[in-house]
Amino acid sequence: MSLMGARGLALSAIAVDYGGVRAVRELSLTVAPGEIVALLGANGAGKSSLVRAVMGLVPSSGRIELDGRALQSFGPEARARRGLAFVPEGRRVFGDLTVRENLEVAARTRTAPRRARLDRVIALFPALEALLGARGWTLSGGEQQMVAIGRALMQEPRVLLLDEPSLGLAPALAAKMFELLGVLAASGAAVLLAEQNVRPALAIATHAHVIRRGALVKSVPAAELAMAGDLGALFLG
Amino acid sequence: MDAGSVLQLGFNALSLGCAYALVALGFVLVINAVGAVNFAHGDLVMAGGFLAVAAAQIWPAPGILILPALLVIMAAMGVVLGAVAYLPLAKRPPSAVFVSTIAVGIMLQNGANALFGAAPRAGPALVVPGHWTGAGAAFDRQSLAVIVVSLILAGAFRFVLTRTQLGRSLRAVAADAEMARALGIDARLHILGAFAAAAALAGAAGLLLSQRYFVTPTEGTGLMLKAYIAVVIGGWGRWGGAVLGALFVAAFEVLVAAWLAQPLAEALLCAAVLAVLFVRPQGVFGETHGRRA
Amino acid sequence: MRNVIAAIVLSSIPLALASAAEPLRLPIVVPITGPLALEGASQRNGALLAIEEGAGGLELATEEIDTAASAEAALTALARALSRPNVLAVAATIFGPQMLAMMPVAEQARVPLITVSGTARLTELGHHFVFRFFPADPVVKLAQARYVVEDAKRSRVALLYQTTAYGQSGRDALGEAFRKLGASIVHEEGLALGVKDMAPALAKAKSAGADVLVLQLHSGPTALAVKQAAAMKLGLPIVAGSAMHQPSTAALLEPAELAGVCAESGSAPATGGTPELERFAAAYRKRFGSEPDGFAAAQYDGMRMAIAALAKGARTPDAVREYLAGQSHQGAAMSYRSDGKGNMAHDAVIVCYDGQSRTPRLAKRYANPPGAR
Amino acid sequence: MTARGILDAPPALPLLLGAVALGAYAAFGADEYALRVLSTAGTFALLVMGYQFVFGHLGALSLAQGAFFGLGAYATAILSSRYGLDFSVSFPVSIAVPVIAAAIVAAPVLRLETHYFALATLVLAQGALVAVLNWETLTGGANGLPGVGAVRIGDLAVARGLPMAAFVWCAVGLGALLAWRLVHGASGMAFACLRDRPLAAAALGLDGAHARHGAFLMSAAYGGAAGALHAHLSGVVSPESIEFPVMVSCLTMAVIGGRARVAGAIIGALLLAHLPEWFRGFERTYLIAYGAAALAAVILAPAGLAELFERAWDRLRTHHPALPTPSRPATAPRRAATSAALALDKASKRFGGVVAVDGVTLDLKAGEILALIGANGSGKSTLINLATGFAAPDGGRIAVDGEDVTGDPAHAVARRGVARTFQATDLVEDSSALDNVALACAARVGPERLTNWRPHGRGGMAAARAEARWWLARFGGAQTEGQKARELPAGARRLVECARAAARNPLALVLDEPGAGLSAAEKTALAERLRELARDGTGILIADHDTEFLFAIADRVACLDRGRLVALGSPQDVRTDPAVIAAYLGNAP
Repeated sequence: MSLMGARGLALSAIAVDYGGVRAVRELSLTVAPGEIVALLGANGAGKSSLVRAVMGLVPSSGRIELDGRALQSFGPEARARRGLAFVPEGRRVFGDLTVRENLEVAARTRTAPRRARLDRVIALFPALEALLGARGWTLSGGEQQMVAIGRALMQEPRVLLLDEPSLGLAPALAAKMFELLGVLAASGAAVLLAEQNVRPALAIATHAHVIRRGALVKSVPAAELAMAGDLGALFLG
Repeated sequence: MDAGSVLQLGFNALSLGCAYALVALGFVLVINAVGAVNFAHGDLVMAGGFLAVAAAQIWPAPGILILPALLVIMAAMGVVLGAVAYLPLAKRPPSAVFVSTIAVGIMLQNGANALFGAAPRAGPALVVPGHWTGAGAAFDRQSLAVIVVSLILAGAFRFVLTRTQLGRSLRAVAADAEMARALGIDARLHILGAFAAAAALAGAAGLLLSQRYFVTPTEGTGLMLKAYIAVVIGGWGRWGGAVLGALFVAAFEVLVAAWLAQPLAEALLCAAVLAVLFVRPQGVFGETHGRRA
Repeated sequence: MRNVIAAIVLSSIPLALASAAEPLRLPIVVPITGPLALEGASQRNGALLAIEEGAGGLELATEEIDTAASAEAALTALARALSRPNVLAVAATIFGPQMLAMMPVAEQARVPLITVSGTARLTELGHHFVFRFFPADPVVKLAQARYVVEDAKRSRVALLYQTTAYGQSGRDALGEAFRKLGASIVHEEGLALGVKDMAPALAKAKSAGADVLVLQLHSGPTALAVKQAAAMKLGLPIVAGSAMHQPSTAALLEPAELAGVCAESGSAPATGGTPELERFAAAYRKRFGSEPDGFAAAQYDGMRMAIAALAKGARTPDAVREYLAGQSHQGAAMSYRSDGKGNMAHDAVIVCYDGQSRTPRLAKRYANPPGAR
Repeated sequence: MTARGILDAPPALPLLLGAVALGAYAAFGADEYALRVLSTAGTFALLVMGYQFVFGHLGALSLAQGAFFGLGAYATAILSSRYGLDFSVSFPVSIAVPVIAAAIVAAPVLRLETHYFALATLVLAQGALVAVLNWETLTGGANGLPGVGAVRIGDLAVARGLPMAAFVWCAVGLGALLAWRLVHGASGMAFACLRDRPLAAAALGLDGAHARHGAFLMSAAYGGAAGALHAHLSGVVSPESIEFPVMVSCLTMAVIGGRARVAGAIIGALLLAHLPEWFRGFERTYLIAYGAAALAAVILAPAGLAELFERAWDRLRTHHPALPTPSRPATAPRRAATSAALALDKASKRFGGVVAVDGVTLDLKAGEILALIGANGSGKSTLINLATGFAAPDGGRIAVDGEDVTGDPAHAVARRGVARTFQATDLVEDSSALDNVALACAARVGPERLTNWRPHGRGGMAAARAEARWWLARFGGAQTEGQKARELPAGARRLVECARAAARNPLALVLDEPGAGLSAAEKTALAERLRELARDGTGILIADHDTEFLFAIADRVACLDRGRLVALGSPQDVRTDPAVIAAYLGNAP
């Protein structure tokens, strides 16, 4: 399969091994700019491993391309500089840094654009404005999630990778977060969303891939999956 | 003892404590960056002192003018230290780094002995000698300069850490190196940067201490122990705590020694540290959140 | 790892070759690293100079072996020295506890130790192979105390000593001397080697009403105390221990800060005084590019006396011992003769700084002071 | 023992060869100087062996070992030079003094962790130094105490040189034998588990605080013994014997030789005592070379030279020792006296403002399989931690077999008959799969025995291994039993952990995501094993994301949503419960 020239993120035959066990088995998918692709599946299915492999945080085989350029030989810092941003499971906000610093540290750019980006993030998450001086570890789970997403946005990424972003969020907050992802995609970012909170994810996604035991079991337009009656069966068996 | 003497001693303690604070800041910087104790840190202070002595021989200028060059040379030493004694052992338990830095400390100490000899040496005066008197005490210009330079360096250190992208990146690497890499930060480079900055601070402290208190090849271990105590009292990994801890150690060394007797002050410092550990194991000022063991 | 093995192989080669030729060996077993390296380096230089001057065509050999800081390391160093053939005498450490450890071993091997250690006890334990060429603590400390009481006319003493072997031994001898002379010690305080600020101790000395400050500190701390006393305008005369007479100590201070400071020593080669001493000082400066101190001179004299024994035909350590125990020797610093216990030096000097230069003048010589034996 | 038998005992042959080589060198190749260095190395070997108990086996960075050494040295010096006492008196006292000192400070100091523990021990050591320097009437102050004679036992005096070297190394040999007997076999496994996997150790009923206490005292005893020999070797004991450099040497030797191997202590001490001597040829710069060599050693062999040699030896040996024949456990499975093996009554736990578990009442009946489901973050793991003593509830009670265990530490709860696995498998990575399970077999009968610092025979471990093979085979891990845990794939690790928990014959078995990483076939086999265990009377509480797997084996299913129990009933009922589906699929926006 030739991926050359494809815009956005293209993964081809990605496999992740942990000491002989395949967490991800030869998985291929693409995320075009402006698209939200949902990666669904129970915990342990391999969603997280795939997202981490794309970011370069776990070793993998296969091809990872961004706008047709291969990324797999780069370390995570180089991938980040080429336009990938990552919202990890558990948020991993820097506890010792203030909210402002958590955001600013992600913008590897000059001061003036950094300030502009910060303003844009605040505009998206007005709640953060009052918290700018607070240390990361004092934040609640929802606030941390806003910081983690805001931090990724500070990179002005071309591809946004999210690992369980709704985890531990109150429903109203999760809904807002999903809504925001839609706005981001509309502005041209390619979004790959690993999520076990199925319904809201499907509500905003363009495409959905269901993973079980590291392999794709279903790849369909999101709307199609959302209509399917056997949604519960996919997870509860 | 009259009020003048007490004022005098307080001034001395402040000056000494400020220099110790620079030592402790460098020590805590490496702890935060890599989660391991740098046993060679005291020897870096000593090396800074001898470098100042050597520099003053080549170019007999006030210490304040030598300081910038010294900071650069010491930073380079820090990079070498990090590359040799830390990076190969980055994935090992911290005890391996203890031993590798102990080995580097032995080399520094004996290198200084071979190059400069065992005699104590006096570093260059920071500023033109002299002092002001008032309220029954003599305020030595050197000591004042030590306080001012320490405050400037500690302030610059704080500014870099909190107000610059470099400092934020450094702290991000210290808190979660993997996440920092995912943000595009080169973690290895920043770790080496932390070693460089720590060595530069140590070197500055060495210069400040060398004029008033002289420098000998064997004094590194004692300084390292003082920094260790300061950092634990202040709360492992806390910048501000390290500074306060250093002032506390100096206060014991000067004020309690004046009140009682020097050996008793030393024993009491031990007792005070133990009391702090038992009553508040996270240090007087608490520990930073999310430290790495 | 390979380097380590290579180093082992390389370092064992000289060992193997050494047995081929048999020069007369005078190893130097002194601390050249660690906290006593300053004094040890003086010893080494003095001994080296003596050995390099030779013995009229005799082939002499030496080796520097570091005793570092502990008794254990000193014993290992001595064992290494004694593992070579033809060792006739050993230039031995200034550090008292190391000497105490080495003496029984030297006694067993029947090799004389030539030292400049002041620790009184060395020559009181009935060992026959220890020869001390620096006046023992009871001699120099008595001189120091007499100078305080008789010349400076002071009677209220503040005594600061280091909590090291040097400091505590000297404090004991000083305490006894002052008691004998009828002076009272109004303040006494031990200071650890790492202490940076002397102001607390000085302030207490002053508030205790002392009229003289007596120091028994190592080089750096002595300079610190003198410097801070000057800065505080303490206004007390200072009579310091031998560390103050070392040129490297004076080098740490401005001449003005040294005004009114005196120190004891066995000799003060930098000051000179006798042609022999000046000749030694000139040779030392030429060889090492630095100023000699009394330890260097004493160690030099000790080694010269041993070499004199060799020149007179001594070829066994026992013969050298007999010469050291029985003969007298005119050295650079003074003339030496054993008191029967191995104490060779009986003169002490007091030098004082005038505030103009870093070279002190000779203030007083106590030749064979009574009560020393 | 046959030649083959000697080869089978891994360390025996190289150690024997090493001892013979050392003896031959001492007797024929060494002069007085070499014998001195050898003797010094011997005292340090003892010191490091002691240090390994606390630093190596339990992973606590003590900086007091140098002080123990100094205390032992001073005790010997005072007794033998002041009072002329015999070695048979001074030696035991020299061991007792540091042990008593350690016992006094142990209670507060051992509560501290990592660098706080390190600093506390360092400060205590500094305090001891200050005392030694200033209590001159007892210690002679900085001048120390001279005149410590040769070792004298009755009329027998041990002369300098070869006799003393032989004496020191006999002590090293005895110390090594004792250390080996204390930390080999099941106890060694227990210490490794306490050090590397403290949570797993607590789940096995091992008491970490007790073990650390014993290790601290043992390290003091060895330190005192080493100090006593040092005093006799030096003849003088001065403050240098208690100063920080002793500690630094000890730490360096332990890291370079190997932290937890008796041979490592000996290799480290021999190497670092000889290194400076080899470089003496460099004269004034020899210690720079020494520092460089030490740096090279720690970089090239960061796990220690002993392990490097051990690996080389393993590669040389072509055949591997035969494993014991599997044997069924002799003990019958435990039976709960009451109907509820494990019971939670209105248990709650909050973290900061978040209620992780909110008033959950749940019984695990003997012989039942109870499945726990819920989305990520719903409180499953916290509930499991409450049930097993790994977290104390803020409200409510926890009971095991009718007995209240609320607030008890995890190891105490485990000893009551609760076993568990962990979401992230928690195995001792450097031990084989078999030994991981064998530890559980050995810990089943009296876990306190493993950490009481008494020598144990070989038999215990052999029987434990035999039984462990049976358990491991039962859980489908027969072919991986010889592999180190860290080499195992994720699925195999799960099975080893399940086998380890089951091998404790618990009343209640609590499994946290045992199915993650298993293939379908493996899961089927696991389900079969769990049913067997339940038939034997064990109550099983199991949480997993694979609901298919759970619904197939569970008698009852409990569903958590944001800390609350939202459903409890038969698999059929729960599967169709709207609250459950809502919890799983997320609330529609």
